[in-house]
Amino acid sequence: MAPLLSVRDLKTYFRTPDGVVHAVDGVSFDLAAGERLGIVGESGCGKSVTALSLMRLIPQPPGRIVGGEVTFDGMDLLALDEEEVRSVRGNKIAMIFQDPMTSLNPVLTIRRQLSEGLELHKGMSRSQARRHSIELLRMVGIPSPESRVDDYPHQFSGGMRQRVMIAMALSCDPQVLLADEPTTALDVTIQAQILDLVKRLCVERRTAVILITHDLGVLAGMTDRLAVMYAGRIVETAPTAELYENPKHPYTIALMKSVPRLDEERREKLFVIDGLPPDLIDPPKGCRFAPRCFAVIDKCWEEMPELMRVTEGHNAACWVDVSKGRS
Amino acid sequence: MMLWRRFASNRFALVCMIVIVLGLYVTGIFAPLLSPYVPTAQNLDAVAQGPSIAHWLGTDELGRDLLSRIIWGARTAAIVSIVAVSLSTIIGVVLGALSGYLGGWFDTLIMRVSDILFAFPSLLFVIFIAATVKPSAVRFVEQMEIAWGMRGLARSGIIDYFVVFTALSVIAWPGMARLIRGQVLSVKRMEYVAAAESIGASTYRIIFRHVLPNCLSPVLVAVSMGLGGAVMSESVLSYLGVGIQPPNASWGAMIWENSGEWRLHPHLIFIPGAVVAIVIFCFNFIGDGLNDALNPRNR
Amino acid sequence: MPIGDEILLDVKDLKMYFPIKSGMVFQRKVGDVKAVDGISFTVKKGETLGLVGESGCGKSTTGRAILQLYRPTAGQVLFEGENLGDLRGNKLRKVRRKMQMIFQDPYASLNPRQSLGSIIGEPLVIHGLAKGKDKQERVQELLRIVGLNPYFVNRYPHEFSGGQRQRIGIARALAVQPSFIICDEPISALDVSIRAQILNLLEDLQEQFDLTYLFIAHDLSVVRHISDRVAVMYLGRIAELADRKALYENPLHPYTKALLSAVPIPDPTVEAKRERIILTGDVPSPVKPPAGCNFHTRCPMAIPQCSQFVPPLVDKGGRHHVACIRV
Amino acid sequence: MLVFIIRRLLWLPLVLLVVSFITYGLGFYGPGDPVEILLGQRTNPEVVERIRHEKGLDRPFIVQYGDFVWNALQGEFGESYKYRGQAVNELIAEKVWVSSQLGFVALVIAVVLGIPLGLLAAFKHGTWADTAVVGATLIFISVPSFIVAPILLWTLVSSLHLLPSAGWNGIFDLRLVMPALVMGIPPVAVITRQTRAAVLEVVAQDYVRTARSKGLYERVVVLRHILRNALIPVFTLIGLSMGGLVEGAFITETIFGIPGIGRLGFESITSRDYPVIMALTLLVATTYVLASLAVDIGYTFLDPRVRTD
Repeated sequence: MAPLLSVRDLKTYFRTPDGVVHAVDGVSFDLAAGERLGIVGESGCGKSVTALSLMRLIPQPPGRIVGGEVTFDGMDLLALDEEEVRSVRGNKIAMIFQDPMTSLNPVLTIRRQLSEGLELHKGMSRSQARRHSIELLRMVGIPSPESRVDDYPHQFSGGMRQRVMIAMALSCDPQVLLADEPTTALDVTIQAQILDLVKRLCVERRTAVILITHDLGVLAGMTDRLAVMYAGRIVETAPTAELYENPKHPYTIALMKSVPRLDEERREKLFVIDGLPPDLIDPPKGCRFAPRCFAVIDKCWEEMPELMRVTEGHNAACWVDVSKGRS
Repeated sequence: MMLWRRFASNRFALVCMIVIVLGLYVTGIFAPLLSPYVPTAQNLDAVAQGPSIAHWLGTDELGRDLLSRIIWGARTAAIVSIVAVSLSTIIGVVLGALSGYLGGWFDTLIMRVSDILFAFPSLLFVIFIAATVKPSAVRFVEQMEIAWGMRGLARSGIIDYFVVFTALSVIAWPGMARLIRGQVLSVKRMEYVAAAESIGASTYRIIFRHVLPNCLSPVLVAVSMGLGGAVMSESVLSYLGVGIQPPNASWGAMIWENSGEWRLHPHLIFIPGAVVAIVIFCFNFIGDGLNDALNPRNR
Repeated sequence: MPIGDEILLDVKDLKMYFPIKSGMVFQRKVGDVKAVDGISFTVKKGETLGLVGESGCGKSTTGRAILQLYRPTAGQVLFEGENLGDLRGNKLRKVRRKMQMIFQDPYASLNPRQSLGSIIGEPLVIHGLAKGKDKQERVQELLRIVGLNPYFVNRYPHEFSGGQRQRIGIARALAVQPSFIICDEPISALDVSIRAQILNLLEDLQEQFDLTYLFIAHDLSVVRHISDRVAVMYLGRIAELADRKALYENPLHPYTKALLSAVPIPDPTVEAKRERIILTGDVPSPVKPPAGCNFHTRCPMAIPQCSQFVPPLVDKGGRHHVACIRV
Repeated sequence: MLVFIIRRLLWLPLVLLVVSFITYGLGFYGPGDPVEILLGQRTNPEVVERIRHEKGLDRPFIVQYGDFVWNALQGEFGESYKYRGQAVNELIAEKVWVSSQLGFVALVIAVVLGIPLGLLAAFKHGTWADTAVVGATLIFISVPSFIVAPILLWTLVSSLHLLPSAGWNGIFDLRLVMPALVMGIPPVAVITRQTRAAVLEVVAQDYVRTARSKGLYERVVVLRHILRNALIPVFTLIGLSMGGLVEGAFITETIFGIPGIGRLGFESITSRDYPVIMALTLLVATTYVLASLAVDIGYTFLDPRVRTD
């Protein structure tokens, strides 16, 4: 079954006064219809840039998509002209962002901002769009939507605004939802509400989801498959249970062990990854995690490892066969 | 300092800085040495001539050498700008910092006073001050002359300068006070101020080591713009005959005297005019340059 | 970690109200933000008390009120038996030497105009502990202790990463050899791998210098890892206070239960089996908190009496305190 | 909302009182005896004394000030010293109309040129167009109006003979063009710079990215999302630049000989014509306070965040 979305060797660079930053440097993955893929990594690893590149929302200048191919619905999104991309954006692929406080236009009513997508992509009239907007607000669990639809964003709490964002994204029934750190700015009880809502809606509507976050806990309960990103590249990808159970790449292993778990009595010391992420202006020749890796060998400095098969659907980009034990 | 490196990278702003420092302040200080003629010397057989070897920039309708008058005008502009801006900055910084840091009734008082001063049409008010403060200043100077026997003080025109300083700084300090107050309010909320408090720093130390140093960057921009503004206001005042009186040279007064000449001898207006414009342009450009250098966004 | 019985900090019914003023010329008070609404707890020497709760619950305000950075509206703060409320000027400054604070935002807690040497050296100067050569050595020693190269003494904060800045903040707090440190969300602004470094550092320092911590955070997994006892706060009051093991394995207060169930666990198999308590609605505003128990508007077990009077913090045995009449 | 307006309006009399007190005080304790100016230096002291008494100028300061305020409340501003026999009110009434026409045209020029230039510079950020506009506005700000005037006179009048050189008769006369330009140029620069800064700041906001992620046409993103937010600070600035226009009128009307309140103001000061000075100062202060009130009220319509909390 051909994947709904397949990304091949995506490269997005940013020109800065100090040089060209290789933010996304050859990222490839597939997304099946209705599948929930998680992308995890620390800040600066390029996970948000990847999502923005798919949506062609990279600000030019300073950014530019320099290479790669993104096939969706038989089209290469990177090759489409502005007009064609616009018919996909918000209509077939939608996106929600991290900070609900600044992601809504403060001077427009919620109705207006919800109806924009409906009127444009679905050709609805103003009154139709208004009725549909009220349904959308009810769908995402906003109390008394009829009266609140004409309110302004600053009259909603952070959690409520994120629900509006979700309603806005799902308004045109997209096939893919990109969620860039959707709950990082929210409190944990509100986060639970939002994650539960997103999961329920996307399962009901068979919407494929790419969930981007640094929080390994959130991904555990929300995703079918995971991709771990480090310094602009995917270093490991596997079904979620397999990745937590049997991580292969040293970075994934270290990441999993440096995070305290709620259900765990105090361990002696948290596992620490020393050093800092690499400078992406002229990335090192070999594996980019080599300087911080506990299992590094000479080959790691020479040659950048590609994703290699570990088991069915589980690939890792590492020369060393690091079993969980030997760390 | 890092700030200087980033400011200097903007070459054109550096050029403006050199023009100002050399063109205005250095010429101003060494005016007597630099000016070829005594600015007030009238040479009646060379009236309103264009630029010539004898008079590089020509002469005005009384035969006075234009170049010398401009050089002496630079002295006026230099003194007025420095004194007026430093006066308004000092008052503004002190009042602004206190009202920002202390808040409460003091803050409300300062803000309401500055509101009222803002409500005044500044030019009208400045002219009004100049017109009223001056005579009482003259009387005061005369008494001083009698008391201490300093002849000629009244005629030396220092009163004009004094009047212009007071007028300009009275309308300028509220702007500076508000700027500083805004800065102090935002810096006061930063965590490193709370950190300073938690390590036991005294209020004095917090204000002068932590709060003010981080408020001064926008002040630098305001000062440079203020200097330009002061030069412009001084020339306006002198133009309207209320500022620096002849025989002291002032660019504004020069333009006023020749204002009728735009048809016959345009150079009498355009040369001093161009000088004023260039000086103010340089100040504003330096202000812009400083603003970009300090602006965190493009750090 | 040997925890003695000697009580270092005793907070008695602490209240912190912030007046809301309005009016152009005459500032009239029109209401109060009840950030901290009467909390009491004690911290023993060498112990780490975790103070956890969602944003707006008043945990940071509590920390600052204890250090008298804000003058408490009511209640007492006894440090080593001395009531800090009575101290003014120099006397307060003397005591400040023993109590220090580590801040949340690494980018805002260091004065950008000060070099490292003066940031860390300043406390020594203020309390006259060292001058000249001796001060220089002490600063370099402190840099070494927090894992930074002493050579950085003349550098400025903007040249360092978030994690490194947090270490500078810690070195500054250690300069005056305090016995008690309030850590106000010290790691929430940091990346996952860097967090582990700072948490380990804090634990090592506690052993090395026999420190007592009040650890304020919103991340319950981190709090479980580092604290000996944990207090859960909701809307300015303590809902539950107990030993770490008791609170996490046998939570009594309905809010604590909901909070713990909302925190995602980085293990898909465990996540799949967990049954979530999803709280409805949003956190009420601290300006007009609900009457009686301030959680009753969202509490699944609320009964009419809950809104009549404020439930006291009662010891249910084994120093497991809870403020709920239904438990 | 109404309470907000009333509270601000209460503020107006207080400002006027203080402003008038300061001006009256400066005038009273200032130099030059108005009567002397009225009758010229040579008149003998007795005559001067008699007129001073007649006009009640020998009464203590407070009484005179109280008398002034009482009359002012009834719209009575006394008689001009300079234009003997003419009531200040009439004098000002006819001239206010001239100045407001000139001021309005200057404001229109400022807005019509300022905003598009600002938008051009912002949307072409980083290109030569942006640098050119910024450079030009910097020059506009730096050249004082009494230098711009001769430049325009020299080019438009003496070289190109396009426009008459001075005088005034109504808003549709070519004489208006030059003074309006001289008055309009400085605000153009200020509005351009503010528009550019506001747009650049809004373009970087998250909600613009959200708008684009919905697949909206770029012009919709610009009009509905960027401009709606960016023009709020610009509107505030336009309101406040009314004050600047009064100052511009001052010099421009004197240079071009336009019978407006600017020129009247200048003349009244040089000739110590206190009743006129007092009336003018109050008039300008009132327009300034009303302008900033209008801006605040307008603000609540433009920015919903202000209206509801």
